[in-house]
Amino acid sequence: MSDMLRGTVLFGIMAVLIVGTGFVQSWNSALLILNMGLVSAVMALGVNLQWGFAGLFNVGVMGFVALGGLATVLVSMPPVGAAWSAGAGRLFLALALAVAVMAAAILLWKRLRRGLRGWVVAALLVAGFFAFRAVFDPAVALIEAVDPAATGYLGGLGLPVVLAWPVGGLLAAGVAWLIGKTALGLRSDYLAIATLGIAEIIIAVIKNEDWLARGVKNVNGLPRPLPYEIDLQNDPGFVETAAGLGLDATTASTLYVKLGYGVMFTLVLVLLLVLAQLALKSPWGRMMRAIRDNETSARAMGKDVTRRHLQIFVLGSAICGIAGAMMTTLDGQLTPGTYQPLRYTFLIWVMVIVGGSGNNFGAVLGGFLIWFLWVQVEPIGQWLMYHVTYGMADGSWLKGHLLDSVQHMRLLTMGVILLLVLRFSPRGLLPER
Amino acid sequence: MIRVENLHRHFGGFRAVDGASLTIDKGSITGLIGPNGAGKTTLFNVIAGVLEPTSGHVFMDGEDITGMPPHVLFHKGLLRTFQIAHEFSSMTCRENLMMVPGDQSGETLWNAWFGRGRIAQEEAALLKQADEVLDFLTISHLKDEKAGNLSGGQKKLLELGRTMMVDAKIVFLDEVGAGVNRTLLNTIGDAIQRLNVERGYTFCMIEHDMDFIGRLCDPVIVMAEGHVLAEGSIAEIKANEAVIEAYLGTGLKNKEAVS
Amino acid sequence: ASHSSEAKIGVILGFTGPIESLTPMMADSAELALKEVNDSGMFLDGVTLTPVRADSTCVDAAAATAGAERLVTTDGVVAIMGADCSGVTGAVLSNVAVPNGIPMVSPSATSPGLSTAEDNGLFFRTAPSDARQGEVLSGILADKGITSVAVTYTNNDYGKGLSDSFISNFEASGGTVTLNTPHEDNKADYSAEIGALASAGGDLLVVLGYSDSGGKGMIQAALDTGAFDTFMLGDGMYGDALVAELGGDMEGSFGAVPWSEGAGADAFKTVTDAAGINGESSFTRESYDAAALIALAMMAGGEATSTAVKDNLLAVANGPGEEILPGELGKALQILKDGGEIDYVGATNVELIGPGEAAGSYRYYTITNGAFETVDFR
Amino acid sequence: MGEPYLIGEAMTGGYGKGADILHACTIAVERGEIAVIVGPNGAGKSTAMKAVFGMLDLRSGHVRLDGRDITKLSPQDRVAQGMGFVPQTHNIFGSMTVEENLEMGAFIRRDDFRGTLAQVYDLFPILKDKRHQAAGELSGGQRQQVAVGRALMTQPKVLMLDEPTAGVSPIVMDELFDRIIEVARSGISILMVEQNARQALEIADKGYVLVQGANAFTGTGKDLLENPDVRRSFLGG
Amino acid sequence: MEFLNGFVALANFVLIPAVAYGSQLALGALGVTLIYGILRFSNFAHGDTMAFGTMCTILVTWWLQGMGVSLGPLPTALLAIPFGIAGCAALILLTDRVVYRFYRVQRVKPVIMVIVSMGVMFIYNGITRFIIGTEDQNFADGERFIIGVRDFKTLTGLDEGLAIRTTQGITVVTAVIVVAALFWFLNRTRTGKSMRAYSDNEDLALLSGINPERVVMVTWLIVAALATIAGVLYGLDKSFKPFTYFQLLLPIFAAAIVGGLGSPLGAIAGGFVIAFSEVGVTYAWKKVLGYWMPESLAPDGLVQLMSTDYKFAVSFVILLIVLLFRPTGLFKGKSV
Ligand SMILES: Nc1ncnc2c1ncn2[C@@H]1O[C@H](COP(=O)(O)OP(=O)(O)OP(=O)(O)O)[C@@H](O)[C@H]1O
Ligand SMILES: Nc1ncnc2c1ncn2[C@@H]1O[C@H](COP(=O)(O)OP(=O)(O)OP(=O)(O)O)[C@@H](O)[C@H]1O
Ligand SMILES: [Mg+2]
Ligand SMILES: [Mg+2]
Repeated sequence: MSDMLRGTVLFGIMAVLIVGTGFVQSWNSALLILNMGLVSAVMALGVNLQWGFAGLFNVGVMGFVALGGLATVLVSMPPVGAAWSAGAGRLFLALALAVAVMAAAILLWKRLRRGLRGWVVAALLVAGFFAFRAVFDPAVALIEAVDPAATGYLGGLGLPVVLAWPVGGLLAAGVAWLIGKTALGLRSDYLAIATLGIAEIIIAVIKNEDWLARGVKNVNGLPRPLPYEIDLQNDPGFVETAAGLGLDATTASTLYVKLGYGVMFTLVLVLLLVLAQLALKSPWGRMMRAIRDNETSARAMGKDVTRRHLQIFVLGSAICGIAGAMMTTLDGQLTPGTYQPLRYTFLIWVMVIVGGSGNNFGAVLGGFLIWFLWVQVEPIGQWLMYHVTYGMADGSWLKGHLLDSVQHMRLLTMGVILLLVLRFSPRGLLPER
Repeated sequence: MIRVENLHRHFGGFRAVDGASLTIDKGSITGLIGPNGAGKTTLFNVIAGVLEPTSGHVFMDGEDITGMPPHVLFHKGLLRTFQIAHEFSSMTCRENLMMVPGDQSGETLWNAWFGRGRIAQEEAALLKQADEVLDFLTISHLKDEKAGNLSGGQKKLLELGRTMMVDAKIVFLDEVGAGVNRTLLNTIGDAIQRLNVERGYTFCMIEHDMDFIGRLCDPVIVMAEGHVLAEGSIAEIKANEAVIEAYLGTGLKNKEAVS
Repeated sequence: ASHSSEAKIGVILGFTGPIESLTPMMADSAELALKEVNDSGMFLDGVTLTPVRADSTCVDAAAATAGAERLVTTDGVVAIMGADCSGVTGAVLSNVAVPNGIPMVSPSATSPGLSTAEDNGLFFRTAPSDARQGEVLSGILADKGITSVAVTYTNNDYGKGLSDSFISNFEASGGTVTLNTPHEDNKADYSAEIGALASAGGDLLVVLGYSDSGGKGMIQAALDTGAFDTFMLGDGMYGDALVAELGGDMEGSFGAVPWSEGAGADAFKTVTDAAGINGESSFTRESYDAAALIALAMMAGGEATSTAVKDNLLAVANGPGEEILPGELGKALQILKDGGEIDYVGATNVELIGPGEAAGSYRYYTITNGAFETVDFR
Repeated sequence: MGEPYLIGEAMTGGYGKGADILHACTIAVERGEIAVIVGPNGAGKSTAMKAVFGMLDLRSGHVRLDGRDITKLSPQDRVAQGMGFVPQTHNIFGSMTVEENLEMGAFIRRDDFRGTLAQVYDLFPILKDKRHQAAGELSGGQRQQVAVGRALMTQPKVLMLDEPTAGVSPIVMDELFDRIIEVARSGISILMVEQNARQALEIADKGYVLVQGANAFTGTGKDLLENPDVRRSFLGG
Repeated sequence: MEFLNGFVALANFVLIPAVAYGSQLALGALGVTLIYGILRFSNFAHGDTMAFGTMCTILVTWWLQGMGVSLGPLPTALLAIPFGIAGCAALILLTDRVVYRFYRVQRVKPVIMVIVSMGVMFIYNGITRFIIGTEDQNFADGERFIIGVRDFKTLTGLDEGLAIRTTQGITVVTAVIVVAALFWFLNRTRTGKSMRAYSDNEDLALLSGINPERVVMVTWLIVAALATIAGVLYGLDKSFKPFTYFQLLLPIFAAAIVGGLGSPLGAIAGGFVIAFSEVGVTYAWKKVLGYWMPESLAPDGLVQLMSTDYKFAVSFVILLIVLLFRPTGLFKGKSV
C-alpha cells in the first residue's frame, strides 16, 4: 500500500510541477511540457518493456524513434507524381532485387555444408550488391533530380497523419524483428553496442537516401491532425467562444491545439500503459522476469527464451516507433540531423532508470520528470548562476566570464539534479517492489 | 529411458566427458557418482541441452534428442536441477515455483490481455500447488521472501521444489543434497521414492553422500575422467577396488589422534 | 504598445550542442546591435530592447520549441532573432512563432525547405541563399579556368543545399566534379573522406562546411596527407582562426563570403573590435544584421511590436533609402524618426528577396600572406 | 580456563533493515581447537559466521579475538588480525586462474608463500593440474577445494569454514578433515559449519546446534553425537 | 616503381591514418575498458574526462609556452601531461568520493552506475566549458611531421607522397607501451591482481584482506592518466574541442566492446577494427589500382565499395559481424 501512496504522492508532485509551470510561466509552456512528457512517457514505456521486463539492453531507441518519424512522412505527405513516374518502378525493382538476394543468401546459408558456405554466400552477396547498385543508382538519380530544392523524393501516401502512428509502430516492429533475429544472441553491453550501431545505421540511411525522405534536406510542413492556430484565429466562431472564456484569440488557439494533442497522446499512453500493466501482472510478466533473472534456469524450466526475447524486443521497439511518429507529428517536420543518441536513446534510458525500471508507472513518471527537467534546467540554471554571481563585484572578470557561460548551466544543472534524484532513491523513484 | 552413446564433450583440449556410454532404465533411481571433475555435471548439461556435445548421441525413449535446446526437452518431460543453485533471485519463492509449469495459458500476451478470467483460475490452482511444495520443503514461511535472500541450503530446496511442480518423466538431480540438512535430506529421499513409485518418475542423481545414494539408488554408475568406471548395485560399487581408490577412500587417517 | 519602456527580443541559438562553439559570438554580435540601438537613445521614445537568450540545442526540436514557447508566452518577447540550425528553426517557426504571430529572423538557417514553409509572412533570414552562393563560387572557378574539382560538404541542409547549387552551376558551365562527398561535423577522424577525395582527384577541394568543425578537420587532413593543397571555401569557412592555425599552408586558397562592398564589413569589424567581441567567426555578421533589422523595423513601424517587425522588415532591409552600415544604427533611427527611408546594408549587404531571404553580394577573397585579401565583389 | 580465543557473544542482528536472524547467539572456539556448527537450513549458521567476521551489522553482542573487542573492525582489518574465512557461496574468483585465486589468499602476506602453495597443491592435487585454468570453469567440488585452499594460504590464526565439504567427493572430504585436524594441531583455531555433521562432529572439540538463530544445544562433538534428540532432529538419525 | 607508388598512396591514405586513429581510439578505449573491467560499469563520462584532462594540460602548456619552455621538435604539451593527469585525477577522485562511492556501497546495479555516470558527464561537460569555453583550441607546437609529403617525394623520387605526423608516431608508440604496461600491471603485479580480484568478487576480495577503497583509487588514478594521455594525444593530432571529445565516446565504446570489455589487448584490437573499417572499407581504389593495373585496364570509376556517407554504418556493420561470431568481443570480454 505504501508503494501506492508513494506513487500517488510522486505523480501528485509531478502534476504540481506542471501546473506550477502554468502559473509561473505560462499555460502554453505547461501544456507543451505535458505533451512532450506524454510522448517521452510512451518511449520510456517501450524501453522499460525491454529492459525492466526482460533485461534486454537496447540502446538503439533512437533508430526506432526515427523510423516512427519516417513513417509520418511516408504516410502523410502527398506523393510527388513526377518523381514516381521518373524512377519509382526502377527503384522498387532494385529493392525487390535486394530482397531476393538476401533471401537467396539466407537459403544458401541454411542449405550448404559448413566448409564452403561462407565463401559462396559472400560471393553471392557481393555480386548481388553490385547488381543492386546498377539498378538502384540511376533510379535514385532520376528521383532526386525532380526539383531537389522542394521535393527530390517520392513523397508519401497522402493519408491522414494519425495513421502514421500505428504504421510507425509496425515499421519499427518490422526492423526490430530483423535485428532481433540476428543480434539478440548477444548479451548485456555487447547487445547494447550492437543496437546502438544499428540505430546509427538507420539514421545514416534516412540521412543519405534522399529519395526516401529528402535526407538532410528535411521535410517541413507535415500535415496535422488538428487545425492550424492561424485558421482558428481567423474563425469568428472560435474567436467568439474564446472571448466568452475570457481569452484572446491567439492564446485560445494555441492552447486549443496543444490540448488537442494532449488528449490524443494521453489516449495512446493510457492504452499502452494498461496493456503493459496487464502483461506485467500476468504469468507472462512473471515468465519475463524469470528470464531476466536467470536465462539458463528459465530455459531449463521450459521457457523459449529466444522467442520471448524477440517478442518483447519487437513490442518495445514498436512502442518507441509509435512514440517517434507522435513526436514527429507534434514537431510538424522530419529532420534526420536531429537524431542524436544522447537525446533519443540515453535520455530515455535516464527516464526509465530514474523512474524505476521494471515498474511501468515508474517509467511513465520518469518520462514526465526528466522531460520537465530537460526543459526547465535552462531557466533553473540561469537562476542559479544569477545567484552565484550575485555577490560578486559588478564588472569583475569572473562574474563576466560566468555570466557568459550561463548556458552551460543547463546540462550541469541537469547532471546535478539527476545525481540528487538518484542519491535519494538509488533504485529509481518508483522501484520495482 | 535415456541412452547415452559414446558421448564426448571437450573444452579446448580438455576432455571433460570422454566417451561415456550409459543407460538409465525407465522407472529406476540411478545414482551417478565419481570424483570431483569426473564430468558428471558436464554430462548432465549435455543431456539437458545446455551444452552441445563434441560427438556422440543421447536418446530418450528411442528418440535422438542430441543437441535439442533445454526448453524443448522440458516439454518432453526432462527436468533437471543445477549443482550451483540457479534461483530467480528477484522473484519470491512462490513465484519461483509458479513460473515452472509449461503451457500456462497466461503465458501468451493475448490471454494476458483478454483472458484474465481463465488466468485467475489457473493461478489459483498453481498457487495452491506451490504452497504445498513450499510446505513440504519446510520453507513455507519464506513464500514471499525473494529467492536471492535464501540461505544456501534453502536455495537448493527451492531448486528441488521446481521439479515437483510438474509431471516429469525423468528428473536429473545434480547434488541436491549438498548443503541440505541430513534430517531434511532423509525426508526428501522419501519423497523421491514416493514420486518414483506412485507417479512413475525416473530419477538420475549425482550425489557425494554415500548413505543417501545407498538408500535410494539402484543401479549406481561411477564416472571417472569422463567415462564410466563401474556400474552396479551399491554393494558392488562399494566393494570395487578401483572405485575405492578413485573415489571412496578409506576414511580419516588422523581421526584416532583426536579422540 | 510602445509605452512600455522595455521590449524583449528572443535570442534563440544552439548554446549547447554541435555548434556551441559558434553561438556565443553570434549572440554577442546580435546583442551588440541591440545595445547600439539602446545606446543611441533614439529608439521609440526611450524604449529599451532587452535580449533574452534561449538554447535551441541545434538538434533537439522539442527542447528548442519549449525554450521558444517560454520566451514567447512567459517572457513575452516580441520578435526572435534565431534560430540557427534549420531543423529547430522549422520547429520553432511552425510551433511557436506562427501560432503566436511572432516574427523570426534567422541568421543561419539556409534550408530551401524553409522558403516554402507556411510562415504567414513571419519568417526572414539574413543568411545568404544557397542558390546565389553556388553561382558565385562556380563563377570564381570559371574565371580561374579551373574545370575539375572535388567537393565536400557538411552533412546538413546547409551543406547539402549549397553543394547541390554549386554543382549544378559548375557542371552547367562545363566543369566536372570528381567526387562530392559529405562529412559529419565534430567527428573524430576524416581520413576516410580524404582518402576517397584524393583518389578521385581534382585541381582543388571545395569545402562547404564550418571553419571550426568538420570543414577545418577536412582541410587539416587534406594538408597533412598532401591530398590537396588548394581549397575553395564556402561562406561557413570564413574565419580568422582558420588562417591563424593553418597559416602558410592555406596560401593561395580562396573563397567567397557574403560581404557588403565598401565600408560595411570593415565597419562591422570596427564595431566589434571596439566592443571587444570576436566578429570574425561564422554567422556573426548575419546575426548582427538580423538583430539590427528587427530594431529598425520596429522603429519604422513606430512601435515595439511583432506586427511592426513583420510589416516593416522588408522595407528597411531593401532600398530605396539611405544606406546604413554597422555602427550607423543611430543615424538610421534618426532618419526613420524623421520619416525618411533607409536601405539597411549592414555587414553582409542585406538584400531580402522573395519570401524574406538574403541575396546580398559576396566578397571573393584569396588567402595571401596568411590574411584574407579581397579580389573583388560579386 | 580463561576466555576462548575467538568468541561471538550474544550476537543479535540481521540483513539490512530486515528482521533479526540471530537472537543472542553465542559461538566460540579455543586456540587450536575445532568447533562445529550444525543446524537445519536457514537456521542462521552462515549468518552467524558472517557476523563473527564483521560482514553484518550487529544490533547487540560482541565479537572478541584473543581478548580484544573487534566488534567494530571491518572484515579486511579482521583478515589482518589473522582471521580467515571461506564463505558458503561465491567463494572463488571465477575469472582468475586457480593459482591466482590462491595467491589472492596470500594477499596480506609479505613473506614468501611458495611453501604454503606447495602444501595446498599437495592437499588438493587436482588443483595443481588445473592451476592455469580459470576457477569459474572448474567442477563444483574443485571450486570448493580452491575456496578452502585460498583460506589456507592466508595462514590465519583462526580459520572459519562455511560448509567446506559441500559437493566434494568422499575421498577429498576425508583428506580435508584430516588436514583440518592437522591445522588445528598446529595451534590454529577452526570454526566451521557442516551439514556432513556426523563426520564433522566426530573430529570436533566443541559443537553448536543452532535453531532459528539461537543456540539450541552446545557440547563436545561426542556429546552431541550421542544425544538422541540432536541425532534425530539434526543429524538425520 | 608503379607498385611502390600504389603502395605509398595506400599507406598514406589508409594504413597510416587508420593505424594512428586506431591507436587514438585504443587509448580512449583502454580507459573505458579498465573501468568496466574493475568497477563494472560503462562510464559515459569518459569522453568528458578526457576533455577535462586535456584542458588542464592545455592550460599548463600555455603557461609553459608563456615561460618560454619548449621541447624542441616535440610538442610542449608532453611536458604538461603530468600536470594534466594530476588535475584530472583530483577531479575524478573528488567525484568518486562525492558520487560513486555512495552507489558502490549500496551495491546498485551496473545500469544505475551508467546513468549516474551520465549525470557526471553533464557536470564535467559544464565544468570544462566554463573554464576553457566551447571553441576549438590548437595547442600543438614543435615539429608537425616526422616526414612530410614533399620531403618524402624528394627523398624517394616517387610520385606519391607519404606523411607521418609526429603526433601519429607518439600516439602509436604510447598506445603500445601503455597496453603492454597495463597488461603487465593487471596480470603480474600484486596490486593489479587485487584489482581483478575485486572486480570479480568484491566480498571475497574483502575476505582476502584487499582494501576496496584502495583498489578503486588506483583504478581511478590509472583512468585519469589514460584519459589525459589519450585526450592530449588526440588533441595534438587534430585539435581540442569539448564537443568533439564528447562525440568520441561512441567510437571509443565501440572499440572497447568489439575488442572485449575488460581486456586491454581487446581495446587495441577494437580500436584498429573500428579505425580500419571506417577508413578502409569506403576507400576509393581508383588511384591505387591506377598504379597497379596496366594502363589499358585502369579503372574509370572510383572503385569504391560504398560512399563515405556510410563509413559509420559500415564500421558498425563490421562490428556487428565480429560480435555475431565472437559474442563477447575479439578477446573474450566480460559481461555483467
Ligand atoms: N567451461 C569449462 N571450461 C573448461 N573446463 C571445464 C569447463 N567446465 C568444466 N570443465 C572441466 O571439466 C571437468 C568436469 O567438470 P564437471 O563439472 O562435469 O565435474 P563433476 O563430475 O560434476 O564434478 P563435481 O563432483 O566436483 O561437481 C572438470 O575438470 C572441469 O575443470
Ligand atoms: N542476504 C540476505 N538478506 C535477507 N535475508 C537473508 C539473507 N541471507 C540469508 N537470509 C535469511 O537468513 C536466514 C538464515 O540464513 P543463513 O544463510 O544464515 O542460514 P544457514 O543456517 O546458513 O542455512 P544453510 O544451512 O541452508 O546454509 C534464512 O532464513 C535466510 O532466508
Ligand atoms: Mg558437478
Ligand atoms: Mg549457510
